[in-house]
This record gives sequence, structure tokens and C-alpha cells, in this order.
Amino acid sequence: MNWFSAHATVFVLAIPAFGAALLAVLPGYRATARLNVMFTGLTLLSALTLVFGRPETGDFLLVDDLNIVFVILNAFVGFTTSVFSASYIAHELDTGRLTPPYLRFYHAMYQVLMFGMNLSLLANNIGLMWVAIELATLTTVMMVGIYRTHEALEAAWKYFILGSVGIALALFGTIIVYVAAQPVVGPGLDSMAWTNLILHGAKFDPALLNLAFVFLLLGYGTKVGLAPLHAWLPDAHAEGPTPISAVLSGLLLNVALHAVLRFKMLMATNAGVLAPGPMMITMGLVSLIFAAFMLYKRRDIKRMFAYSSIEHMGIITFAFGMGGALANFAGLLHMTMHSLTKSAIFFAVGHIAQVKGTQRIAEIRGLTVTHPLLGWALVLGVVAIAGLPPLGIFMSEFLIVSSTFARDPLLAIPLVFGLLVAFGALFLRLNGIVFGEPAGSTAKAEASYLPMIAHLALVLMAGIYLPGPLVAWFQNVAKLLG
Amino acid sequence: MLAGITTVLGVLYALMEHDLKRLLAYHTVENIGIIFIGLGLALAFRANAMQWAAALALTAALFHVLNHMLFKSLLFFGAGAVLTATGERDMEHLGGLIHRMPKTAFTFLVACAAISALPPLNGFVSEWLTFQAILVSPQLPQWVLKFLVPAVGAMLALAAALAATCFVKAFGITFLGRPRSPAAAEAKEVDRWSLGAMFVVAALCMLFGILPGLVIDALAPAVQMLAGARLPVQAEVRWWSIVPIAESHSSYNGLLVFLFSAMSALLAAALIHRFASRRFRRAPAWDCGFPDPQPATQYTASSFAQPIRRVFGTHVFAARETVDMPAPGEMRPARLDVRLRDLIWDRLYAPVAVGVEYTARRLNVLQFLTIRRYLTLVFFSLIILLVVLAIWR
Amino acid sequence: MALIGELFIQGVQMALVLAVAPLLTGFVRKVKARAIGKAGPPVLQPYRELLRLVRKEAVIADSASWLFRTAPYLIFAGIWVAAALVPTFAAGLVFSWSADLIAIVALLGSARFFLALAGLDVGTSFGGIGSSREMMIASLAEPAMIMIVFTIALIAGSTQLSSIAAYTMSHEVGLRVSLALALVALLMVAIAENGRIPVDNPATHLELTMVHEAMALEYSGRHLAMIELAASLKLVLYISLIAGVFTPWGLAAAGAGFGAYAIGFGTYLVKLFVGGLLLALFEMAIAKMRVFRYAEFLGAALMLGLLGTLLVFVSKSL
Amino acid sequence: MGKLEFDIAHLFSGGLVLVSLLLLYQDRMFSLLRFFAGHAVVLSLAVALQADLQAKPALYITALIALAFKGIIIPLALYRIVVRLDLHRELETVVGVGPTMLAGIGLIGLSMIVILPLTAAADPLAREDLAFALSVLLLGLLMMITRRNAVSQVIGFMSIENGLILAATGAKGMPLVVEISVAFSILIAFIVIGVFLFRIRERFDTVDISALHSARGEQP
Repeated sequence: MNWFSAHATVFVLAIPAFGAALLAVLPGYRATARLNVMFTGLTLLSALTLVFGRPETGDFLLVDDLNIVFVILNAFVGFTTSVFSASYIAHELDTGRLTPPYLRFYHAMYQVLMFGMNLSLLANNIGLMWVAIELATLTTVMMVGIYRTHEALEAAWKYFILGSVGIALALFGTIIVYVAAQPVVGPGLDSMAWTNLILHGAKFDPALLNLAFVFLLLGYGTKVGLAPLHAWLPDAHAEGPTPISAVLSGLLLNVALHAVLRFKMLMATNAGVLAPGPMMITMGLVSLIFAAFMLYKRRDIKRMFAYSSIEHMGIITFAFGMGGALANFAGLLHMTMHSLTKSAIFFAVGHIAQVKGTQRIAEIRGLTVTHPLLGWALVLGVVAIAGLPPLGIFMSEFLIVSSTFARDPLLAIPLVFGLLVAFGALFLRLNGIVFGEPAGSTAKAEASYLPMIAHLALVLMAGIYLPGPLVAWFQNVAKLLG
Repeated sequence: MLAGITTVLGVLYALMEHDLKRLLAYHTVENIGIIFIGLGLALAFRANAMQWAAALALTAALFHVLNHMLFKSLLFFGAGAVLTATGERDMEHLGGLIHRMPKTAFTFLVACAAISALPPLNGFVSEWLTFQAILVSPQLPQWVLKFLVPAVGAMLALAAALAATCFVKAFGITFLGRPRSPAAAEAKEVDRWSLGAMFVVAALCMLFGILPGLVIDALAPAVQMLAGARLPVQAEVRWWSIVPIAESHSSYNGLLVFLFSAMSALLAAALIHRFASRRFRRAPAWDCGFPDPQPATQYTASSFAQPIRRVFGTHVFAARETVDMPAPGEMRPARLDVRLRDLIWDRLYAPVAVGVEYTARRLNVLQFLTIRRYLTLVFFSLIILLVVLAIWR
Repeated sequence: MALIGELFIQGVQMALVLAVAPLLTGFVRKVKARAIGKAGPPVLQPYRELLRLVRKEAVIADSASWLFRTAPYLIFAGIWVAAALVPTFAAGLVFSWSADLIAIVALLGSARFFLALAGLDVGTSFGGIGSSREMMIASLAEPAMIMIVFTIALIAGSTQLSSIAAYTMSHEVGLRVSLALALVALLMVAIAENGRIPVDNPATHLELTMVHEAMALEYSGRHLAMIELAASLKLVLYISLIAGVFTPWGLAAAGAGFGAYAIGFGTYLVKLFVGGLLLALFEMAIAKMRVFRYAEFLGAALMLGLLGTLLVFVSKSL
Repeated sequence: MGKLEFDIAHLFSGGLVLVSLLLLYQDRMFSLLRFFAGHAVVLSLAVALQADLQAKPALYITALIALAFKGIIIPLALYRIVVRLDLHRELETVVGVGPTMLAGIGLIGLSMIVILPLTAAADPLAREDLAFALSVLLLGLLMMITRRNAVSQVIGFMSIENGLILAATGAKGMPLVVEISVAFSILIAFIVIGVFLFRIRERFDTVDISALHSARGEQP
């Protein structure tokens, strides 16, 4: 076990890479789908070994408390999503929305995406991290466009252009960080390694760091989907295949957030810089309130939940912007909970869209009558995402709000306002979807409910009882974040 | 505070409602209000670093969430049963169901008692806890809170009492009295399964009411998480009573109360049946000497609510009662029509709704921009941040 | 052994309230009669009535359900338990901690709940009138009561009746404005709850004015007896509540010797006597008010209670 | 490092900024393409110089890529596209050229203000480079948002990227520069292909007109 966990990082990266190569050449979607599940499963296992012991950090790879959380979450949701997508995609094939070649491409891309995300999480090198995130972004661009419909292509294109601009900004920020580090750490790879950066951060030129952070915040913030850089997100979610929407909302946003957090940590080491907190708080609040209002007018169910993702990313960014052990803890918790819940919701939505043959909210009615399990699952998911007790997100939101009240009541007002607005919107929509006169087909959904239920169960459990070790671990990470 | 208002209004509208299910829906509003009172208090306490008080308030809130889940689902079951049995949702057309579907009636009664916060059922416990939480609130430093909290408490009490009224109405009009429509007259008891479900839930209601300590302990970890403190362990308090703060301060023992009432009721019954005449005879209702066989003469839901409507009506609902009596000799029925325009909705919620709607529409434009415009957004946010950077020092 | 003793005392108290209740009612009637120069029924009349009712056969309307028949016992039980929890002649009784003021209020509430249901059960218009009015009154009286409880509890730092009584006995509470307010409010509530003039007239059967009677209208025989008994129990309860909270003097401490109990007993009877006297005179002095004036009456009580609580809240902070 | 090299480097990077300003000034498609080629050439010169100064032969590759790919291939490809799809030969601007130029000047000023007051910890050349790179980047962005044609926006993006490479090379001993430039070239290839894909619509503006939204049921 020790040997294994010592090389876990290698496995976490190698398995998806190999999987991608293999799936790219293998024909026959059933086999590839199963293989896909298998590979993600293996990745999850090797990620889990990280808990028991961690490899020493190298020039390129780094494992610490912070990214273990992300990696494991990533691997887990990636796994469940692959389970979901196996059945989902099969259905897509039956309905002829996809063809086998595309499917092969899809699975290969899925692995590439996992690889990219894991790499960027584990990267000890800001350049490597950048490359990895861009890799992940480009793969998702292709996946979003996979349906080749007019709207899908358009969404992909939008995503692509905005994404690339984000890429450019992020790169510029990265370069500036290097420029700041180079005089202190000396030229070469060393001054791009996180370990060194954090070590010597205090001696860097604050002005440069400020500049860098602005660009990084905007660049990676585009990926996180913070308003006003969010524009790609709703369409990408709405037009792409649902598993991808789930991965986007549940994981890619986190990965980008992880990058931002890393740089925030860097900023925290230096005394001279102007605090990154206010910027993050502002953007977080803007995204939260903006998204909350946007929720009202949505006609497309997936797009609606995409906006809700923006909203929650806003909350999380806000929490991390607030900083302090409690807020950070809450932020981490919220991020985890949101990943689980939102992907579960997207699973549910995927089933719904398949059975009803539409994503238009207006045409989905009375779900609890036509599909009780699905309907109630969605209810549970939305209740969770709206932050009602006794589910997990309630806990994190409560912590965020209360810590904000304790620290800075004025900020709490817009926060609570946004939360309430979003709450109203979600329930307004949910009401029609779930209750109301049943409409649409009552066909049974083929895809497996298992992932969805697993996620919701986890969220519920977390809301009622969090295991002590986990709490301790998160608190430890929160301290790390400063 | 807002929570308080919502609470009272929710129950008031519920009171004015004939439609059984809509009535229940309004009550959900009320209960959410109660929950939010708890949460609000918890926040306030927490902000002032009064962990134990926060724990108390939070426990109350969570407990109420749990209870609400229980009895509200039970009520909805009942309503559903009535609906399936009679196909009627308007209470004005129901009545006398207790004869046709006694079991449903029983569970529904339990639920009603629970939601009206009557001991020894679970609804009372959570409300009691909330009251206790309110009672520790004078130790809050903020003056505003000092004045708000008692008001909220008053509202909570008012809401509880009104809830009782409301459910007396709901149960009384629906299940008691004489059937007001043929549908109600030949209702059938619902199938065994749904009955079973209802009984299970009802049993849970009772259990949680009688042994609340267990629930509180179960909630403790979550509370610990959120409030940073927890209530004292209730399990080893003597005779399963619950003691949120200190025994001298306040305690409640569902078990004893339950046993007491049960015992004394049985005792009384036993005595009576032992010594008193056990004879009784069925006879038409006396009704002060002028009985009227027509069911229509019964008290109806709206007439039941009438006094309340009179009391709160003019302020809250802008209720307009227009009685037009036929002139003597004129052959037409007298009619009383009641028009409720709920002011609060018009004055308070409607503007908010409109505002949200407006903002949403305005912002919604952003959904339809061209990529170039989105880029412009990015560009400008970048510029703004840079300028901030530039002028910082 | 000690437990047995305590249980015994508890039992004595329960028996006592039960025994004393009709007497009090009779006494009040007597005083009223005397005050208007009639001879009035003998003081023991209520006992006789109860016996008579119990012996008679019960007539039950066709449209009545099982609820109609079980309700009287439930009502009786609720009120009796509540009464048992109020310290009458001795504080700190064995079960006193099993429920506090709020619980007592709620118990009365449940009794009312069932009474109102019973009123609706037969499906006659009068029953309906009765219960709807009763609930209307209750919906105002209960919050007022809770407010009063708040005031008292905040001052005594407990909602536990025994400890409250102990508090008022031990500390020199002095004349607290909020307490005074609470007292007044409590009196008003008590009057309303017991359906006395000016809110309701226990003697009337004039359909437009009756509240409590209207609900009990369809009852007869033993059921009626139960309800009557419950009603008079309620009266006792309120008087002893007021006595216990505001004038707890002579109240025997927990586990005190027999002498203390005897003293407590005596003082308690005196208190009841005085209470009844005052009530009767008060009823004589004023006239019954219109049904819809109740709202103002109780609203006033509510306001008083709230005011009292606010004062406490503020004074607590100072 | 001698004064002379410094001046030359300064000259090149300054020239880059100048060229992007000129790019901003163009209102003809083909002249725009030509100027962009010039932009790439200047960049490659600057990079080559850096390669010489820092004695990092790897940078020559970057310079070469810049020259060959962006200086020749891409412009030709775009030229072909323009001819093939006979797009408008003149650029439609959102804001007039004059105001755009003023804005550009303002942006350059801004970037100077932001960068120059830095402490001299970073060596002067790097600072200069950063300042110029930032202004090139901003100008490119400005171009992307003030021009309607897909082609001119692609060019805007590429000039952004030129700015990035300038910055990357300016930072002494920065690793991965070559890789990054390669990655970016691939990205740009994608974009150009994308333009092909979207030949139906020659502007981004028309990419999501409300018709699509109504088709998607998003139009209120």
C-alpha cells in the first residue's frame, strides 16, 4: 500500500492518459463505455490511496492536503459520471443524436479531460498547471460541440473564443509571476514551482504580484465562470451532453478555482501586496446576485442549473475571499457539496431530458406523477442546492453566512439577498417542473439512477453527520489557505 | 422578524382557505417561518459568540424541520386520502367523514394536534424549544434585537394559536359534522397500505413528542458543526425529560405528560363507567330546540373563520363582506359574499416580486449578447481592475 | 420511600384540586346571588348537579362520532394534568418539573382544541358558533398568555413554576412594573379563558352570546358532567396559578414537614376563597360585552403582556 | 548587458507596440493582413534578439515559428479565406478609428502606469518588455472588441498572443516558452479552422442572433 500510494500520482495521471490512447483506437461503444468506467474507477482507487500516504513532491508534481481534496473529489465525480454517461450515451446512440465514431472520440476525450484536470490539480509548476487547464478546456470545447447542431457549435465557439482569451490572460499572469520570482529564486524551472514560490513569496515584488493576480483572477476566473466572465458557461452546459455538463459544473470549475486558490495562497505569503480578498469578494457577490436574477427568466432547464452553478461559484469565491479558517472551511465544504449536488442534479436533468425529449422547462410538468423517483430526486437535489436544512449545502451556507455576519455584517446583506433571490427563483421553477399537471411522455428512463442516488445520499449524510476526521482534515486545509 | 410576519400571515391565509390542500400549503409557509425564526436566532447568537444559545435555537429549528416533515406529510396523506375517497378538496363540500373513514380521521387528528403544537406531540417540543431560545435572547447586546425578539415571540405564539384554530376548522369541517355532499356521504376508507403509512408516521409523531431527548441527541453532531456547541446530552436526564439549559431553568418531559394525561383520562373514564350509568341513547341533535335536518345549516369553513376574519380581516385581508338581504316578499335567497384581497400581498410581496421580475428581465438581456460584447465585458473588467491597481498607491 | 411520599403529596394535590373545584364554582355562584339579594343555590349545589348528571343516561346525537364521546375525557385529562402541575399548597412537587408554564398553557390549549372539535362534531349551527368563537378567543388569549409567561419567566429566570414561586417567595421582587402588567394581563386572560363575564356568561343559554355553553350544548349525562367538572377545574387552576405566581406565601417547600403542608393547605384555601370572592364581585360589577369586543379586550391583554416582556427585555440589559 | 543591445531590444518591443497601433488603424482587410505579417516579423526579430542575449538557442525556434507560421502561413491562409468567401474587403468598426486610436493610446499609458513604477528588482529590460507586452495585449483585446469581422478578430487574438510571447521571452530564463508558443500556434490553427466552420456567418456578431435563442426557447 505504501509503495502504491508513493506512486499514486503517477497512476492518477497515467491511467487516464493510457485510457485515452486506448479508447481512441478501440471501436465498439459498449466496450469503450465499460472501459471508460473501468479507467475512471481505477483512477479513483489510486486517488484514494493518496489518503494513506503521499509521494514526495517532485519538480513537476506536488501533493498536499489542499489538492488531495480536489483530486479525490475529481476522481469520484469523474467515476460516477462515467457510470452515468455509459447508459446515457447508449440512449443518445439509440436516438441517433450521436454516431459510434463520435462516441469513440467522446470516450477518448473524456479520459483526456480527466487527465488534464488531474494534472492541473497535481501540478507543482505554474506553467504545467496552465497547460493542463488549457488542455482540459479544449477537450471540453470539443465535447460541447459534439452534437454538431447549430446551437452546440455556437456554444462551443463562444466557449472557445472566450476561453482562449482567458487562456491568454492567465498565461500573462503566469509569466508575470515568473518575472517576480526569477530574481529571487533564480532562472529556470525552480521559479515556477509552487513549493519554491510559497517558500520565497515574501521576497517577491508586491506590485508585480498584484498585477499577476489581476490577470490570473480574470484568466482562471473565466473558467470558474465568475460574472462578468461567465458568458460561455450557460450555453456550454445547455448544449453539451449532460455528463459533460455534470463534469463541467462539478469539476472543471473547481479545478480553475483550485488554481485561483493557489495564487491566493501565494499572495497571502507576501505582506506588501494589496489583499486579494476584496477582489474575490466583489466578483463573488456580483456573480451570486447576477446569477440569482438570471435564474428567473430561464426556459431551458440545463441552462438554469448552469446559472445556479455560477451562483454557487460566486458563493464559494466569496467565502475564500473572506478568508479566515472558518470561511475557508465553509468554502471547501460548500465546494465539495456543490460538486456532488450539482452533478446529481445534472444526472437527474439528463434522465428527464431523455424521457421527456425536451429541455424546455415549460414542457416538463408534473414529474412526481409521471416519474416519481426522478421527480423526488430532483426535488431533493434542488432543495439541497437551494440550501435548505438538513442537507449538506445548508450547513456550508450557514457557516458562510454566519461567519460573514460575525466578521462584516455589511457584506452579509448582499450575500443573504442574493441567496434569497436565487432561492425564490429555484422554487418558482421547480414547482412547475415537479408538481403541476403532468405532461410529456411517461416513458421509463434507461439510464441508471445509481450515481444520482449515491450523490444525493452523500449530500444528505454530510448534512446530518460529518465524520470527525474529514472535518479535522478540512479545517487543516482551511488553515493552510490562510 | 420577517420570519415572524411570514409565519402569522401564512397561518392567517391558511385560515381563510377552503381548499384543503391549499390550506396545508399556506401552513407550510407558516412552518418555514418558524424554522427561520430558529435559524435567525441561531445566527444572532452565533454572531455574538453565544454558542450554547445558538445550539439551542438551531436544535429547535432542525427539530422543527424534522417535525414539519413528519406531520405535514401525514396531513398531505390525509388530504390525499380524502381526495381519493370523495374527489372533493373544498372543505365546504365535505364533512362527517369520521364515520366513513375513522382510521384516516384518527391519523389526521394526530397530525392536526401535532401541527397545532399540542403536548404531548412532537410539534409542541420544537415550539417549546424555540420559546426557550427566545427566552435566552435578552442576553443579546444589540438593542434592535432586544425589541424584535419579543415581538417575534408574540407572533410565534399568535401563529401557534391560530394554527390550532385553523386545524380545528380543517378537521372539524372535513371530518366532523354531517356530510355536506353526497360524495362525502359515501366516502370509502382508503386502502390498507396508505393507512399503514399514515399510522407509521403518526406513531413517529407521537414517539418524537414523547421521547424528544433521543431526537435532540441525534441532531447534536450537526448542531455541533454549525453552532460550535451542542445541547447537554439528553439521554441520561432522569425519566427522559429534556433539559436544554438547566433543570431549574426549564424542562419538559413528554413521557410523563403523556402518561399523566392518558392515565387521568382512563381513570376518569373508568370511574365514570364503573359508578355512573353506562346507558346512553341515540337521539337527533337537540340544537337548542330547533334542530334542522338539513346539513346546509351546519357551520361551514368560512363561517367558522368569520370571527377571526372580523378581527384581523380589515387590517390584513381588506376583507369585504357584503350581505344583501332580499327585500321582504322578494323571492331570492339572501347571499353573503366575502371578498378577500390580501393587502400584505399587494403591499409587501407584490412590489418585491415586480422588482425582481424587472431586474431579471433587465439582466436577462445579457443572455443574448454577441461574443464580441462578452469580450467587451471581459475587457472592461480587466481595465477596471488595472485602473484600481494603478491608482491604489 | 421519599419518592412514595412525594408521589403521595402529588396525589393529594391532584385530588385536592379535583375536590375543591365544584366548591369554588358553587361559592362564586352563591356570592353572586347574594350580591344581587337572592338567596342563591347552596354552595354544595355543583356536587349535586354533577352526581345527578353522572346518574342520568347520556343522550348522544345521531351524527356524533367516537370523537364526540372520547373528547370529554381528553378535555378533563388535559386540564386536570395542567392543574396538577400548578403548585397549590406545596411547591416543588415530584412531577412539577415534568412540565413548565408553556407546557401548561399548551395543555389547556389541547383541551380547548378537543372541546372545539366536539362542538363541531354534531354538526349543529350552535356548536359551530361556539367553537369558532372559542377558537377566536383562544387565538388571542394564548399569545397573551405566552407573553405573560415570558415576562414572568424572564424575571424569575425560569419557566418552571416551582422555581418561579420559590423566586417570588425568596427574593424581594419589589413592585416591578412588568410584573404588574403581567398580573393584569393574566387576570384578563383568566376571565376570558374561563368564559366569565364580560367575555362569556356561564349562566346563559341565549344563543347569540354563549360561547363555552354552545360547544357543550349537545352534551348530556356523564359527558356533560366531565365537561362541567373540567370547566370548574380550569377556574381553580387559573386562580391557583395567579396565587402561586404572585402570592406564593405560605407555599410549603418541597419535602417540607407535614406542618408546612398544613399551613400551605390552609393558605391555599384562603387564597381560593379570596379569588372566588373577587371574581364574583368583578362579574357583578360589569356587564357582558359584544362578541366582537373580545378582540379588543384580549388584544389589550396581549399588548400588556408584550409591553411587560419588552420592559423586562430592556431592564434585563441594564 | 550593453547599452546597445538594450536599445535594440527596446526598439523592437516598442516597434511591436507601434505596429499593433497601426493594426488598430487599418480599415482595409488586406492591409491589415500585411501589417499583421509585419507584426509577426518584428516579434520574431525581438525574440531572436532575446535568444542571442540570453544565449538560449531554443528561443530561435520560437522566433522561427513566429516568422514562418504567423508571418507567412496564417496571413496567407486568411487571405485565401477572405478571397474564397469573398468577405467584405473593408472592416466594419464598432467605434470609429479615431476614438479607437485614442483609446489605444490611453491603454498604452495605462500599462506604462501599471508596470513602470515597479521596483527595479526585475531587470529593466524585463520591465520594458512587460510594459510593452501588456500594451500589445490590451491593444489586441481592444481590436477584438472594436472590429466586427471574424478575420480581424482572429488577428486581434494573434496580436495578443504575440504580446504574450514577447513577455515570455523577455522574462529571463523562462522555461516552456517554446512549448507555449507551439501550443498557441495550434490554438490559432483551431481558430482559423473555426472561421472556416463558421463560413456561413462572417462575423461573430451574427453567431448568436436572437433567432437562435428563440429556436432554443431562450428568447423572452
